[in-house]
Amino acid sequence: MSSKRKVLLMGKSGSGKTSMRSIIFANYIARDCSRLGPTIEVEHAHVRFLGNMVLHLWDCGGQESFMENFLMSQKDQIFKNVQVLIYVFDVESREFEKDLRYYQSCLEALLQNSPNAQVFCLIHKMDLIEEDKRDETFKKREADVLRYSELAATPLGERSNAVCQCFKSSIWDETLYKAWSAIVYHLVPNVNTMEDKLAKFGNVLEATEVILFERATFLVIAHAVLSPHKDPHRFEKVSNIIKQFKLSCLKMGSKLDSIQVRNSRFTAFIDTFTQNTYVMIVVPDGKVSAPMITMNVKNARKVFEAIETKQ
Amino acid sequence: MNVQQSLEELMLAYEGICAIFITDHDGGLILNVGLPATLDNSKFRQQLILSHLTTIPQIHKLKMGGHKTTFAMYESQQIAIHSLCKYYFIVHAGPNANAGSMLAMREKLVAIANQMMSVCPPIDGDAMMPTSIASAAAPPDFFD
Amino acid sequence: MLKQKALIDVLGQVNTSGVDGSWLFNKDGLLLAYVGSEQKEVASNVSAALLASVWTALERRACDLRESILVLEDSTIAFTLVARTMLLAVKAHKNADLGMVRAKLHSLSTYLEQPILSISHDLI
Amino acid sequence: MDSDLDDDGDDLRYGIDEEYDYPDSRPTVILMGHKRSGKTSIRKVVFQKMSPNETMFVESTARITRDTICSSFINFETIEFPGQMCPFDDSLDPIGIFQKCEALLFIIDAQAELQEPIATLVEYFCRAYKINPNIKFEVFVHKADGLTEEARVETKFNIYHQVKETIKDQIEVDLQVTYHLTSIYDHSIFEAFSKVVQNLVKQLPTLERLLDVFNQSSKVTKSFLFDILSKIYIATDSEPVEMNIYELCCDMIDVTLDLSSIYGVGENGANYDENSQAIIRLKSEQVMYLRQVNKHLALVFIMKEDGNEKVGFIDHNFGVFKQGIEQVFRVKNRGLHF
Repeated sequence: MSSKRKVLLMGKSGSGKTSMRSIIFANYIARDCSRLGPTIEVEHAHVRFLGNMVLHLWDCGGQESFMENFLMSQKDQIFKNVQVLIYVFDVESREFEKDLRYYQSCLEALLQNSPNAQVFCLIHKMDLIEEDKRDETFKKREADVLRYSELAATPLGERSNAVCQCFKSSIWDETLYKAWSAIVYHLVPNVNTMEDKLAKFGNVLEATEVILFERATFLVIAHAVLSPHKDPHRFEKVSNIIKQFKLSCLKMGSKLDSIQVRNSRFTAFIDTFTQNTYVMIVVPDGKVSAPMITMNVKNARKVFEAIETKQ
Repeated sequence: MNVQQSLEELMLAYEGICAIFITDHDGGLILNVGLPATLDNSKFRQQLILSHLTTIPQIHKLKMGGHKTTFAMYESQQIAIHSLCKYYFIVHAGPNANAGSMLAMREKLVAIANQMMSVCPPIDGDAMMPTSIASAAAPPDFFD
Repeated sequence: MLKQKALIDVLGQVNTSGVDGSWLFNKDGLLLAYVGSEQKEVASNVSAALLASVWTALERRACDLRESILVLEDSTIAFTLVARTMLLAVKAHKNADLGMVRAKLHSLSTYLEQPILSISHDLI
Repeated sequence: MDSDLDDDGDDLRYGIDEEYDYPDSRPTVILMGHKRSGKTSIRKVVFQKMSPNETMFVESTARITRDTICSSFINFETIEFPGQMCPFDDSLDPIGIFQKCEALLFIIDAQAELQEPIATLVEYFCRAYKINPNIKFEVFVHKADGLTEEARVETKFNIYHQVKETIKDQIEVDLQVTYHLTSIYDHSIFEAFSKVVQNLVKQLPTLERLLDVFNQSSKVTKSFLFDILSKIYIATDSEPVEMNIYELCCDMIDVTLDLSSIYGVGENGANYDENSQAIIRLKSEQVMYLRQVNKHLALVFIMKEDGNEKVGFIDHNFGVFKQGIEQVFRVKNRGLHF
């Protein structure tokens, strides 16, 4: 039985909802997104994720006319039994105030109809901001969003602030993967069992970290860190690196099977793992034997196939 | 010293040895003694020599010195191939023969090999297999 | 699962009195582990591939090859099958006592038989 | 191959000589073109690893910019003239510059008006030819990504035709000019620069021969000798270059270097060292290998995977290839002038 997760993707028209969805789920590359027209009404996309989970993506058109009737006539149809709301803000939008008000009404509608839905806000198109001003701008926007979501949530009393997390994102770098990985992380069933199994597996291999990626999107769904690493953004960077390479393989008419990169200080193995995942193993030794690692990966595959199917 | 005869004496001196044959470095048979249970057909012998010849270049690439002896123990028989001067002495024995003595036999074969060198040196040029097949992508020779 | 460090410790134990290197590799020459003196000219994964091709050449004659010994000018190599699919080889000085070298080879291969067998269906 | 030379340890001088050795003999590639034709963006994308969409923020060049590229195998100097400045006026010592010039690149914005740039191009090529006839003349028909397929070919042909005629009228010489359709949004700019640089590498025939010998020894279908910084290939085997294979090899370098800079950075901040290597298996029975050749170069090659190819033998054959490369450049460095 495949479990269905309803995911609402909302935000002002032109804020980049459809582009990001196409990149994450439909193997688009950033450059092709300029050709995507505005979304009419609601575009539904059923995305198979982790094999038997289906994300039912509601990409809601952002033009005012559509927003109006989402909040009026189609209110319960849109906001009923929603698991996740992803609200996208265009950082460069001229009428940020208005966007926030729309966001507030959507949030109110959501909390009435799906009280325990999880809410993520993306401050998108950050690449249009000068590098050195990006953090400052993001902090300012994030504060506004949190303020408005409090306005929406407090009257209903249960959740002082509905927003789980705010992210800055751009389709031109790895921040998109960070945002979507965090979103998806909440949807993955039994992720904790997976993570401590990964830790045990990492121990046998004497690895510094073991990361599990969803096969199609290459979003990080579970990871075990056995020794600290200074770059907190490395997971989404790896997602972005491998996803780009996967796409160039597709362009070449072939599919990626495994990658092995090493120098004197480390060896990284990226291998197809279970039916729906890739695994990455990082060992802090440039001379580690590849056949040994591949053999242990094959051995572990059975264990993780079992976890994945046990819904 | 009659080579044929001393080979036979040597063969009988060790338990389990059923045949010894001598070839040049290209596998051409020079002489053999004993009634090999399985060696009567030349196909087996040819295959054995061929396999051995293919191992020589690989062995030289190991860079652990020239080939002296290859010993192979199968379920039903044992083979020792000694390189001496320009010859390969192939000792074929049953499973009951003592591996150690088959290897130690090399010292005893030296005299025979020297005798043969004086009597009928092999005609296949210097008969030395190229130490190793020009290893792939060796820098083209016009480098100093 | 086979822990690389555990395998390396085990292989390392034979490297005493005359024996100075041991490999574990499959018949295609894919090296699982090498412990011993670093050969300057020929890397251990290259020597593993060479030894594998010598074994497969000798095996072609009759595939019930059990063990083989290469006596070379500078050193001697003894190698044998482990769990039908892997090859174990040990290298010794040219004047090391051959009986002792073979004894070490046999004890190491019997020791490794079980662990390798248990994961052999995953072997590459 | 005993090195009787007094090598200075690991810092073997590879490629064309370092600055301090032959200060003035550094080969020069000159970039020219009208304002906003994309000269600076090209230089930054190819040599400074800038990603194409960041070039939006690149301001136009105000004054002559000399850029010494020495961190990559291609130790050469690019001189970029701002669009509106004439490189031949005497204050700029044109004789000195063009005497040393190996390759002259004229960048034309394929999407903009063509007549004026073509006129400038012809004038500059003729004057440069008079100063130094063995300059290699290259034209980049740039920003080609904005045009449709036929528009690209048509533009290139028009430019080719007009330039050929007008040069012939001016200096009665049938000047040899090579044309490239380029864009910084795909690999065409790297491919074009590779061709330009290959003309600068005098040891090209030897390198090609080494690559062919290596390919045969290990059943390799295609191999490139890459400068890893710029992803320009300084040599390839004698098989024709398929663009998608070349692109995949460039992407492989990116993956290798990006992962290495996350997990394998040494104290000196280097992510590429003598043990750098990568193996990528594709489901279509193909295996890609990347192996370090020296601190600037990497060999990237593709082979068909027939069962478990002998990794050991590939290592062995690669070791022999690497010695061959060191000899090629050592012979070069021993005082032979570039």
